[in-house]
Amino acid sequence: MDETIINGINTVWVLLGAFLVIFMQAGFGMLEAGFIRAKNSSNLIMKNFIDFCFASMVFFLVGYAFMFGNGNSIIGFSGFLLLDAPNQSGIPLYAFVLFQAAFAGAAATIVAGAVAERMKFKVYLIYSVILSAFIYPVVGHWIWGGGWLSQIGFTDFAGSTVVHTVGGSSALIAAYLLGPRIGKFNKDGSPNILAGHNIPMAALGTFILWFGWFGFNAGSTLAVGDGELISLIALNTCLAAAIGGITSMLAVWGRWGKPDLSMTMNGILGGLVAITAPCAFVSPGAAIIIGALAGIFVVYGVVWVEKFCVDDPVGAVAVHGVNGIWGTLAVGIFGQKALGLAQEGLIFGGGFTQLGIQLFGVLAVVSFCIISMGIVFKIIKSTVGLRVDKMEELKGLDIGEHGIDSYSDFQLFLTK
Amino acid sequence: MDETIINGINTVWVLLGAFLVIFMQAGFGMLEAGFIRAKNSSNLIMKNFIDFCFASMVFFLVGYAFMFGNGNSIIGFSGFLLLDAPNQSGIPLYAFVLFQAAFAGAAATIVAGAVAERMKFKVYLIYSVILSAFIYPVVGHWIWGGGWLSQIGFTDFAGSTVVHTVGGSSALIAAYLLGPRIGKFNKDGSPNILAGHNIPMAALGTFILWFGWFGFNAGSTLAVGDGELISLIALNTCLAAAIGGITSMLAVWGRWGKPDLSMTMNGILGGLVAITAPCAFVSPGAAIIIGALAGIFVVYGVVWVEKFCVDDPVGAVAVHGVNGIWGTLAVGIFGQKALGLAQEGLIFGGGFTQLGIQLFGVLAVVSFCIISMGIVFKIIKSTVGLRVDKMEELKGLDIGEHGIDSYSDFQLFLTK
Amino acid sequence: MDETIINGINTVWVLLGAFLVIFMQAGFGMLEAGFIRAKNSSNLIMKNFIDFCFASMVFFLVGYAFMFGNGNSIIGFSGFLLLDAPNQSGIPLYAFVLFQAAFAGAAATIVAGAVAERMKFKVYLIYSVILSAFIYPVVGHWIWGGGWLSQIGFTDFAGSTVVHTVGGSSALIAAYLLGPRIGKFNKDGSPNILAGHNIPMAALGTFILWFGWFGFNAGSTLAVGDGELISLIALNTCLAAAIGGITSMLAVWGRWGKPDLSMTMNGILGGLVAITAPCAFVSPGAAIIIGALAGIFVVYGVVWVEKFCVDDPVGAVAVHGVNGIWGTLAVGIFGQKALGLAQEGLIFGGGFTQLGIQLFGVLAVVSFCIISMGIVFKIIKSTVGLRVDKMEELKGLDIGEHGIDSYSDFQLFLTK
Amino acid sequence: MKLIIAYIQPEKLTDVKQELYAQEVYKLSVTNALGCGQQKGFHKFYRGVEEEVTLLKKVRIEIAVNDNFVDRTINAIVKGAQTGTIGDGKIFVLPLEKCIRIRTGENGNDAIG
Amino acid sequence: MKLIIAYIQPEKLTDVKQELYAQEVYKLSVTNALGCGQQKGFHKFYRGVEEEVTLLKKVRIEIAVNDNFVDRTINAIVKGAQTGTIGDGKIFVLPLEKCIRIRTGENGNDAIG
Amino acid sequence: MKLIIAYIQPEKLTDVKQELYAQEVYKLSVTNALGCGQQKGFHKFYRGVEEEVTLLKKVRIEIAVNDNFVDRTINAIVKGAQTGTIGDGKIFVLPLEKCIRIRTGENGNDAIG
Ligand SMILES: Nc1ncnc2c1ncn2[C@@H]1O[C@H](COP(=O)(O)OP(=O)(O)O)[C@@H](O)[C@H]1O
Ligand SMILES: Nc1ncnc2c1ncn2[C@@H]1O[C@H](COP(=O)(O)OP(=O)(O)O)[C@@H](O)[C@H]1O
Ligand SMILES: Nc1ncnc2c1ncn2[C@@H]1O[C@H](COP(=O)(O)OP(=O)(O)O)[C@@H](O)[C@H]1O
Repeated sequence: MDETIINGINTVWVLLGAFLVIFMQAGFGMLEAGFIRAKNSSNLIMKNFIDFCFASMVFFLVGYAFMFGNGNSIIGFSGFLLLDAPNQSGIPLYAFVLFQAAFAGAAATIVAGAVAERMKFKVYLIYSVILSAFIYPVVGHWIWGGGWLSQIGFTDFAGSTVVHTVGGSSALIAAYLLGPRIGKFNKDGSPNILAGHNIPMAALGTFILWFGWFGFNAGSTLAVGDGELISLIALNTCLAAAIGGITSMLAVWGRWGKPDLSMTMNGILGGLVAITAPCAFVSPGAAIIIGALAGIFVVYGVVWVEKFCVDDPVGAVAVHGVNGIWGTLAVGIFGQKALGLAQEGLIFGGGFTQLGIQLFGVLAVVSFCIISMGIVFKIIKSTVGLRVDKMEELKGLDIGEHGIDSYSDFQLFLTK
Repeated sequence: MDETIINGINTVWVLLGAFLVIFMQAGFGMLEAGFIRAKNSSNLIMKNFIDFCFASMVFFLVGYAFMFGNGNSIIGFSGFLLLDAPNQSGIPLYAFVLFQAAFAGAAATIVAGAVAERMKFKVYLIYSVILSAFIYPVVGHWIWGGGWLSQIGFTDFAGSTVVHTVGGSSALIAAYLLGPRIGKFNKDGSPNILAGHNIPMAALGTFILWFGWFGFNAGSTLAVGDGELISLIALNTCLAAAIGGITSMLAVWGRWGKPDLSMTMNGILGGLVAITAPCAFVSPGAAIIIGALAGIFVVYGVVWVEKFCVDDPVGAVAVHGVNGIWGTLAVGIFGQKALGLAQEGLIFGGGFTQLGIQLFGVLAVVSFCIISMGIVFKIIKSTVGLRVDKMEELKGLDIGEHGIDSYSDFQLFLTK
Repeated sequence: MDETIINGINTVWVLLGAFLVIFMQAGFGMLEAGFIRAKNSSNLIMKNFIDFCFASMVFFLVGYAFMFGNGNSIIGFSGFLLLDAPNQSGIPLYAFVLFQAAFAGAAATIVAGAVAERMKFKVYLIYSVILSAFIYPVVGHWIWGGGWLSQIGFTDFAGSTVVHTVGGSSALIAAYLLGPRIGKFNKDGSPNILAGHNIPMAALGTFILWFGWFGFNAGSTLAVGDGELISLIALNTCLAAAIGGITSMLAVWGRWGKPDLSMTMNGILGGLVAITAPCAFVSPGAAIIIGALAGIFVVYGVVWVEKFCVDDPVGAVAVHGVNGIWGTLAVGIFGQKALGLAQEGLIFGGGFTQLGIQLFGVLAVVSFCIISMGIVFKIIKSTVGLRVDKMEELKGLDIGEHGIDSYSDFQLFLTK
Repeated sequence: MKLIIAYIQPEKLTDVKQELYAQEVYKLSVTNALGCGQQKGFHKFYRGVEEEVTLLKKVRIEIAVNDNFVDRTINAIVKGAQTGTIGDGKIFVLPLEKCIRIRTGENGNDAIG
Repeated sequence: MKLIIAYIQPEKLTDVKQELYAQEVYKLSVTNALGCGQQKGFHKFYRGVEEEVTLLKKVRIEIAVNDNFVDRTINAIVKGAQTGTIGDGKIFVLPLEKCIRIRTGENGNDAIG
Repeated sequence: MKLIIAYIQPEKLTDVKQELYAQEVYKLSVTNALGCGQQKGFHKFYRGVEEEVTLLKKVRIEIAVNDNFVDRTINAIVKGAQTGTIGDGKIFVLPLEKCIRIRTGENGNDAIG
């Protein structure tokens, strides 16, 4: 009887987590749409819906098999369509699949913001299917499916690397190959403001992401136990987000004289990304330090990306890429054996072992994503073409790709 | 002790479901308001709030008694105000009432979209109280309260018929009797575009509905058990939604040359409606087929409704009516005895028995709703009148009915 | 084993509650931003984010220690940074801290709406840190931390006093000292309309708050038990909200001839605030009466506040202040011994004892907040200054304080 | 050449455009406007406060025409916009000295059409 | 007849309307505008980028009047809109050849009011 | 004095402003407009219905200038807005009788700049 009850509770917990992570799609959609111009916002949201639709389909069909199937240390290869799919999660297969499919969708959708306002919709479909059917599950297999990175002791509790670094580095290469939006950079390389059209909507997205992230991190335990671990994770998640918002606000305030709301929201998200890998292995105090630095990294990350004339309208690279890496490394710095990590982190006297593994692992993942997605985009570029034409970009992708404006009754004033 | 714990868990699960279903009101509100013109959006949301306010009040006062009270096979008749109310749900009465009241609210609110932009607010109040106090509980009694449909083996797990077909067919008759919005159809019967004013808001609504639907379907087990069944339901729900979005996008893309976001969202919702009845009785593979067809039905349903010059601004008939019926039938086609259905479905060799019962039952419900709501609306029409006057319709119901614009600081450009 | 399981379930429940309460920040943000003018909406949301960021940080650092630490009957004084923090909640410390920090954030954010559109951002930061680090925890200590009010039998189940009256009375003194927005009152003291710029967004906020309130109230049990109590609380919460919406709509309709959506939403929230204290001690019937009166109090409260030329753009004083008091008193009127209250309420023959204690307690809290926050604001006023300058107020605080418009692509028409 | 400015009821824009097309006037520019005139305003209600609104939603049309087109343009606008109720709007005719087509630099009567 | 166009600060619209009413000028049309002149712009900040904004929010008023109303109309606008600080705005007066009331087809001086 | 009205493509506003500045024309007013001319419209699709859109987004510029500035202003606008494709826009020149600076009450040629 007890076992049934425990299975029941654990399933409730993971399903709650899955629902929350799926709801994060709304968060990504609102955040990213709010940060771009009105004329492209339906296009962004369409991508958002459809990448999750495809992600959950292909994860069911093949992704789970690549990620958690029996295979070698590079890739899994059993359990397609979930037929005889292995399941070591301790919870019902279908609950686990749903939870994992939600993660795959999150990784795919991160890129949407970075390529916003100029990528062809068709291209987005192709790339996003490839990412969620193949790239993400392969990296997932390495780290969570018993693959080579997990074998050398690489640890990523809830996905700073698996989800966010994958998303963030794919976003970087995509934005780079795609080129900046018309009008983003002047001839001398200095950036212009292409302001987000609906900051309150972006704010709502950020709140939804914060809310959903509790499911993302605390759900990743896959078990409730006596409640201690999930409590720690939930508190760490909240504190890292909160301090990330504070430090990013202060950084932007100090540097440019005004507390920028959009950066503050990015800082909150940066804190959340950074705490994702270490959330189970660190104390609340460490979570605060991790989040505080994340908030600062976001601000400078955003500026730094623009230095290279890479145009990332929503800050996906800084939030998910930079802080995905930072969070992964933080495991090796602040992680504690007492909390279940294999080695003590750097500041607890464990030396550089874990940190080295973390660094090596995350670099491997970054390289894999940049190379494989780079090849994918290069092929698409020389066949279908990546960008909509100039006229369409000026008029907006909502009309161009989908036939209708996002805000039909409103007078928009669009001079760029 | 074990029993207390199990009761506790089950209550947590059903309450979580109830919270999510109540939150779906926000989804309906945002979706429907986003799909209509700015000048009527507060009116729509007001209906949305107030129908749920009334639904939960009247369900508490009389609806529960009609639905779950002891009575005959047509209607229940004990437990008014929940005094000595019978409760066979296995969970605390109050949790069950809240969950069911949330369902009643959903049924009522479905109609709001179909009658948007022209129905008098007072009329909406009257109709919605009648629907949630009487029509819905009666149908509910037939199917879930031990009434005649349940006695002949009609099966609707989470409400494709009870909630969505009731809502959808009431929407149809209401929209028909009300007549189209000014400017919707040309003299030759061809439709014009009266575009939704805030597609991102509608998208948010769709995401919220998707999120809430997990509570709607998986909560309907009323028990957690070992977690297997709720996992199956949750996964089925997600897959049907995802594929519904994909097929509707493809259908609209193929037919009109552009992937329309509003139709894609309707397709997702169509998939959700269709999987609602069969979610517990079918495999994920079947859920995909059910959702895939639902997505296509939505697209053609929307066009088909307009063929008759019935003006349904948000597609409520196609989404909830057509796919409520489809989902109900799907139980008889794809249902499995192994998953607890009384008979095998058609494709599992059970023949047409279950399918026949399903068809009969859903037609009975459609007829009941169309006739009873038809009478209600006819009476209102010849007394209070259904529509606002032409000037008010042109100026917008926000000002006309409630005294204030939805978007006071924005320049709107309203030429229709 | 059983105990582990029960701890696990209880933790799941409280964490779910905490997530929902944290999500309420989004509700407050959308509601308040929607009720003010477009030119100040990012400023409001920024306050919303940052007060919660600070609230969770300072609650972790010192607030918990003041509130639940060992100390005297006025203030706690152990467990700073949660080091050796006492925990009598029966659930893991970190879960309890998160839940309580979310409450502290709610109290702080209530004020944001009342001081909207004119208070300096810096001032808001200072005040909000003081409120969540000190004022709120002290009151919390009195009532929930074993302090003097709890010793005399004052009872506030989920925070009508601790959260809402604290927030509402701080809002009152803040709005009073700050003075009205330019253009709000004519020379003769009669008010003008400064209409909310995005009522659908405010509606979304209200729905989110309603959703989150289930966590607020039902989560406050800190335990699931056999599910009966949490079911009662959830149903009471829903009914009070629903009837609050109905009565406020009717009141405003009867008085001014149109059913005002913004007042209806305030009525729903008023119902929620009022049921917060008594939710566990009253029957659903009583919840309906409490909510019904709350809806009416909100309408007259809003008008009454304006009589004194106090400008509260979102109705925070009427919703949280007036109904926080009303809810607190309602415990003494409708509370039942059978449901765990120390004394029967007035209508159950318990006489005026409990009611008297409630009245005394809530007045003590109001006085404490008004005096202490009054001093805080007075000091700030005479040093930093409370208000932005006139030009900035006219142009909007979004540009003035944060550097960017909320709705860059939209044509706004701002003549006041 | 003349510049014709007309204020009409927003919902009449489609009709006016059709009448103009029927008269072979294909070029026009439109802006969103608010107008106040004989037409009665209405009352707003919000949170217990009532206010009169006198500026009503209008659409402003601007058409540059050659002199021989002035009358048919005016007639077309009147035909499309007239309902006979207060608030139908006004037409103003201004002298236009020059007209240049940006694309070609063309000037005068040719540039107008 | 003249057509008077005025650009004013948005927050002055109510005052200007009141002054016009006091002078018995009841009819006017308003559009949303942006203006750039001597008034200094301001700086926007967004995600680490700074930009100067020179187009500021203004309100554009258009009033058709008979010749004998020109001066009082101008004076009323000046009275309502003047603060003495840069950015107060401009008034332009154009010759108006014709004025037609759409509702009645009335023409000329009668149609204006 | 003349009042110059120009309709241009929205994305050309920045260029036009730059050219005007280069010609020392610093003052101008801008409104949002929709225009219909030779430029082909496009098709909207929504929920299975297709519709032609003929009113396209334009920006309307209004500049009051002294007579000796008319040509350079026109040239600057043409230079900034011309792409050679249909839809580039039009410039209209109207006689301007009076110009008043609200701030100072100044009148005529001085008030314009
Ligand atoms: N003298 C005027 N100057 C500017 N605009 C005017 C003038 N007269 C009328 N209008 C515009 O025409 C609209 C309709 O005028 P109104 O007096 O309400 O109706 P009618 O012309 O039918 O009597 C007004 O709302 C305003 O926009
Ligand atoms: N020559 C002009 N042409 C068009 N609009 C003008 C002209 N001069 C001024 N304006 C309008 O008047 C507004 C105020 O002018 P500005 O030069 O800033 O102030 P002031 O007139 O007090 O010196 C401008 O923002 C612009 O909209
Ligand atoms: N006669 C006219 N009256 C008013 N506006 C006009 C007129 N002709 C052109 N316009 C404006 O100029 C814009 C461009 O004109 P269009 O005919 O499309 O291009 P082109 O001038 O290059 O042939 C139109 O969209 C409209 O706003």
